[in-house]
Amino acid sequence: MAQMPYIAAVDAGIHQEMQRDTTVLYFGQNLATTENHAFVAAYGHDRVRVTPISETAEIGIAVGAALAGLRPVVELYMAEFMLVAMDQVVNEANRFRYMSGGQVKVPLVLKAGYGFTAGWAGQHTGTLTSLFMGVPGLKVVVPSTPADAKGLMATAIRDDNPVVYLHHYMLTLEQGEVPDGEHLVPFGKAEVRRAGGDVTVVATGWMVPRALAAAEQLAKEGIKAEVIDPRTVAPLDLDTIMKSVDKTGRVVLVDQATPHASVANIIAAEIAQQRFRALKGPIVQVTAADTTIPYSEPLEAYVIPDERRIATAIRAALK
Amino acid sequence: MAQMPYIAAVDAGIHQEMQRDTTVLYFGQNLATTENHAFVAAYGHDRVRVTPISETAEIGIAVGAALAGLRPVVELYMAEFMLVAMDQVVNEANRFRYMSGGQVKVPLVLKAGYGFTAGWAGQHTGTLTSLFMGVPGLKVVVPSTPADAKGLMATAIRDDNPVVYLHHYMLTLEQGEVPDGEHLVPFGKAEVRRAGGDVTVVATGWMVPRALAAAEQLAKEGIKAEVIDPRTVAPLDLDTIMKSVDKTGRVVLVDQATPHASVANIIAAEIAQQRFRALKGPIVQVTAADTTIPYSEPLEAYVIPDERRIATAIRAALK
Amino acid sequence: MSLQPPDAERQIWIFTQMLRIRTFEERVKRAFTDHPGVIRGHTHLADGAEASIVGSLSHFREGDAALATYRCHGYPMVLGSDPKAMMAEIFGRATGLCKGLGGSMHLTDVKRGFLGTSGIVGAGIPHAAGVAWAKQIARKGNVVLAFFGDGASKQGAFHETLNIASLWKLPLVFVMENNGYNVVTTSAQEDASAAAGEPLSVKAKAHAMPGVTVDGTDPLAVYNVVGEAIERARSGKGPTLVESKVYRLSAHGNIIAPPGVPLHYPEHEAIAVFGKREEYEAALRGDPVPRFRGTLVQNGTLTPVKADELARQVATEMEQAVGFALQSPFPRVESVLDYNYA
Amino acid sequence: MSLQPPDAERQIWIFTQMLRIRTFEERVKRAFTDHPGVIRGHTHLADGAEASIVGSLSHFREGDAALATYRCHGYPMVLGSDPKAMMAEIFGRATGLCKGLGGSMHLTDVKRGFLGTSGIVGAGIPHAAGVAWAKQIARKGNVVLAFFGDGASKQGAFHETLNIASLWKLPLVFVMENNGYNVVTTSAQEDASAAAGEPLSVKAKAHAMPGVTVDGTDPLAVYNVVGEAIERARSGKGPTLVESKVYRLSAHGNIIAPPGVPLHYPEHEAIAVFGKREEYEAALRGDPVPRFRGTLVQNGTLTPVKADELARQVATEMEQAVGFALQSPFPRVESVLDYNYA
Ligand SMILES: Cc1ncc(C[n+]2csc(CCOP(=O)(O)OP(=O)(O)O)c2C)c(N)n1
Ligand SMILES: Cc1ncc(C[n+]2csc(CCOP(=O)(O)OP(=O)(O)O)c2C)c(N)n1
Ligand SMILES: [Mg+2]
Ligand SMILES: [Mg+2]
Repeated sequence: MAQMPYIAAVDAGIHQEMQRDTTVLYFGQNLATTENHAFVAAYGHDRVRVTPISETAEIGIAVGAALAGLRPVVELYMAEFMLVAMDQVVNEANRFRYMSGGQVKVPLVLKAGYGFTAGWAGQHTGTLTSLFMGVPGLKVVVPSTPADAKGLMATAIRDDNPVVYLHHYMLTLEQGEVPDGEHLVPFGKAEVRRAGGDVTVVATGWMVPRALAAAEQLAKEGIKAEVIDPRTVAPLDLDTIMKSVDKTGRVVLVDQATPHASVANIIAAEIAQQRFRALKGPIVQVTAADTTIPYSEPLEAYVIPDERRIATAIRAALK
Repeated sequence: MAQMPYIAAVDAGIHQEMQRDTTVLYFGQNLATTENHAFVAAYGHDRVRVTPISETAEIGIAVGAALAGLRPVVELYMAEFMLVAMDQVVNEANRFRYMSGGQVKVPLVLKAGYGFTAGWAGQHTGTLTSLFMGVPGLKVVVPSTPADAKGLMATAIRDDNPVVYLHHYMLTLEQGEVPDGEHLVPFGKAEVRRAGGDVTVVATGWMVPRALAAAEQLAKEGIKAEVIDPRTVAPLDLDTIMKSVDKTGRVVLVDQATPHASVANIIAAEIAQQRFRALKGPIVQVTAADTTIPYSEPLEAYVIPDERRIATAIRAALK
Repeated sequence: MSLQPPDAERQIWIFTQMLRIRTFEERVKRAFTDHPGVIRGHTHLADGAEASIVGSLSHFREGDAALATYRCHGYPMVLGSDPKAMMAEIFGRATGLCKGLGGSMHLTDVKRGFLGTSGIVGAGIPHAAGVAWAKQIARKGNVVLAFFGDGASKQGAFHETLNIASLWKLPLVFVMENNGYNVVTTSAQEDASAAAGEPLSVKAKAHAMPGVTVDGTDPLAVYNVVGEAIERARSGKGPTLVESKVYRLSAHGNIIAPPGVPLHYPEHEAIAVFGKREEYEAALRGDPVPRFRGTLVQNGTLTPVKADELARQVATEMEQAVGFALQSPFPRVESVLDYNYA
Repeated sequence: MSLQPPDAERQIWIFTQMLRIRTFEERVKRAFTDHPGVIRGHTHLADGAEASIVGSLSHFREGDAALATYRCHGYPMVLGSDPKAMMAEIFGRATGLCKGLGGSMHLTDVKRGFLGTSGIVGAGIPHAAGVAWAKQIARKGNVVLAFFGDGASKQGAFHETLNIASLWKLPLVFVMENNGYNVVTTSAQEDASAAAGEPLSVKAKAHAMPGVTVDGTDPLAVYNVVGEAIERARSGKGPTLVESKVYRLSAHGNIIAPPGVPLHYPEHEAIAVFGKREEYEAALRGDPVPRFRGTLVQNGTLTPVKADELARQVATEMEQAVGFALQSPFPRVESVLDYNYA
């Protein structure tokens, strides 16, 4: 075990796989521009390259390299930058295997940060997870701890399908214990971050620490909240969520996205269809306000779910 | 009132607005290539132009024209073609008003067909509605009848915000009564296509006639299904849906999209949060199978919700 | 530098492949009337581009790869795919090249180096560059051919990819089949270079890449120009943009209509939309298939007798392809979820 | 054809605007240390590009429009926006140009013809073409200036827009501010033309459009070249691509870090990443602001006394802008939902 920041753990996951598998490529903008760049020094320019600002070509090239048997990891920095190349993400990478009747596989990883609500204003701060979720052929990963950041990256690279790997910018420097050596975190296995029998709270990314803080606070009021972090939303571990709902009958879903573009809606819908009988009350959601993210600090803070709003929602869910 | 096919009604809506407002532009690929093209003949090349296959520029140009006070309507043909320009749709057109502190407005219409499950295989058949829904600043329209096709197009053109206008390819030639002369259908007003007190069925686009057929069939079994067509999903008329749920306590949501990328999830989540007490049973969903659309006819038919599956779901919801 | 022209045997092979593509697609087209409803969705024919396709693929080696668009029947045919499996795919059968999941627009035959197509204009171009990256670092002298249309050069993906391919000296040849139309839009109506009377190969200048224009109806001219580009790519000198000028002899595709309306091929847009019948008929007179037959017969490479025999053989082959496809079963509906994930 | 050079008064105006941009941005940069936390997110400075910005906008008329990128402080300043409102926007205050909703990357001042910016590279280029379409059909001889960086020319939107603008002869001038870097990537590392030693203006050749390269550190050279392009556009002859060569004198932007870490400006990438201190210092020696001051003093257009007085006035103006911004209130949180929809 080593202490390291979340962002270093992401790199550690890429290094782990690049060392063991020479077919893994890592490329994107503004990396590998000098010979002493860590990845260039370790793996060379055959496998590590800087690209122009050409996301459509970058991701399209990853699709082609994958078709040819390689395992590309594309550095995209911010999830929004995938929007200029969205067709490659949700209508190419994920389609080729199916349309070819299983002749090809397209193992690639699209690495992008999201949710940078730190003064980046309207175009660089989105929580776009639900855009990629539910797209057949695609997998979507949202690590919330350094350990998962490493383990999910490694699993994403070994996966034979296109994976959108979304790291949360607000967690960039969060420290955590990360297993040394080979570390893999399975897809489709949620983590119960805190056990509790009164209410089921589901959160991803940066909302996990905020939900845990709210649960901590409520514990003082005798409320036992169970906080679940799905870790991957496609595949989504509904079993763990449903088991918790069976136990608590109360649900609060926390999501940094806007109300009608959230993963929370999908989880709520699954619960409302599969566990109606177990529910003792409404499925409560805590999401961002329905707005483009404002630049000004107090407004931005007002828009995003915080410990107080989450705690209030949990109390409401228990009424 | 005149009988006309759905697709002609869409054009009628554009003509209605281009005649009354000279700031309305209509452009896109493969139109206006001859002088006798109906729109060229009527409005000339200042306002009607053919574009290259450049969706990013096409939609970006629409944004700019709108910033400059015009009202562009972009012909995009298929919703998937917006994916190569997704940033312009969900991160430009919809952001400029907010980021400028209200200095500008961006009135434009992105016209695209969807859901063409008629042998178009994996890349041209998607039901992408939920990709555009829930994006602050954007409105999303899904007409299911010729009358609405005309009236919603006219309203979309008059709206001062970017509107994604999604017409359903499978409805292209459906005939219907369309009001002559000026016809406008308000946004955010759902239509109750069939009244009934036993179960609330919500469907959009091509799923509306299929849901109505299922309701018809169930009527013979004495089941009274209320079929609601939201017509616009952003804004979404939750009042009409909730009123119906208060009455029936039973809900079936029909959606041509895949399970975790549907509008149905969003409606289900709203009901589960707002109307838990009114619900008598699980919120049942009927969606497409979780797959890229296959080319082969029997497989394609198997994937898409049909009358039989909808009827079965309604019976289940009443258990 | 100019290549050795192909020897007589190879020229006959080229002609045979052109004939096979043409005959296969005539059967595809006929199926719309002979067997209504058997072909669904949107089907695009390569008639008029056969010389360009075969001339380009004549240089294909083990380990090379080709990628194309929805207009994709010609390439796998030349690379050795079984017409039976191709027709079965277009008919949506379990015996199809892609098990009936892809259809006419998405023929794929990985074993033969045809890695697939995108139905989204321009989207396949970067895919080819990605494959070329793999070939480059494998250092086996393999190349990749990227086939696409003139209209595709107006999609950002085209320029983004040319820049990277040139910068990285990828072993890649961009073959733009310029048939003068993007559906019902002429190049001059959508392309600034064309409007200015310039060839579309000029676009290579924006990316420090050689750009060449060739008569795509002459298989030997294409053989030579694409052959040189391939040599250049194999030897590590980087990519070339080849503009191959062809004329589409059918409409862009069959009519677009929802089920219930029988699908068919309308007249070519030059006539149906622009009323330029002479333009179309001139193209017909220059039809590359009979023209190359004439050349080969004239210079004695092929006797009329042998040519007719070839035609009969090919006709039988394609007749059998149709029969096979019609008799083949549809896939089991239970298989519908297979292949979304590996 | 070559334009009349600007008269003495106009040259002094040009110098004054250059000085105002520089001084304003020095205050923005200082705010990171003087007032930690007051500026959030990502801020990009135009230092080094002032001559290009002012030279280009010198020809701006009533009804003309300009659009730019996240690196947008210079343009509205020249067009008449109040530095107080600009600084207040960058500080996120209710009195800001955009009510604190946009911040440094999205300055917009519609009344002055500055229609806004996109923070997505290349995305603003087609916006400018859309505005140009509106100007074209209004037939008032107005033009649009689209400002963007060298790296943006690798985004498909750039080529898609150049093609349409050329085809439609839009009244548009594309001003590419080539500062040699896309963040930490040099042009030669990402651009095939640059790698081949060609100017980036060569990209215009792909779109039958004139392409010109100009020394963007010389305001009079830019005045002339952009002026001619604007004349061409006003007279209906169509767009021009102007590559204006500048050097960014600060790092790409302040460091990127989550809250808690104090933001600051690192050293320029030439030094911090490539260790090319001499490259950077040569650029500093060519700093356009003192250089143009020198020229004007030397040729007697400006006396040193007047120049110093100007500097003092501008310093005071910007000092007041900072004071105003600091004293301004934040927007009311209740206003957060305003302006999503009109
Ligand atoms: C991004 C995108 N936009 C539009 C379309 C619709 N479309 C399909 S084929 C085609 C014409 C392409 O023309 P060209 O590239 O010249 O190829 P051709 O069909 O002539 O061989 C168009 C516009 C598409 N498939 N993808
Ligand atoms: C589509 C997209 N990809 C990546 C980025 C991240 N990014 C912001 S600025 C920038 C560099 C742009 O370089 P250039 O166009 O030369 O402009 P400069 O900053 O040098 O003025 C990059 C890569 C972005 N904003 N948008
Ligand atoms: Mg064409
Ligand atoms: Mg730059």
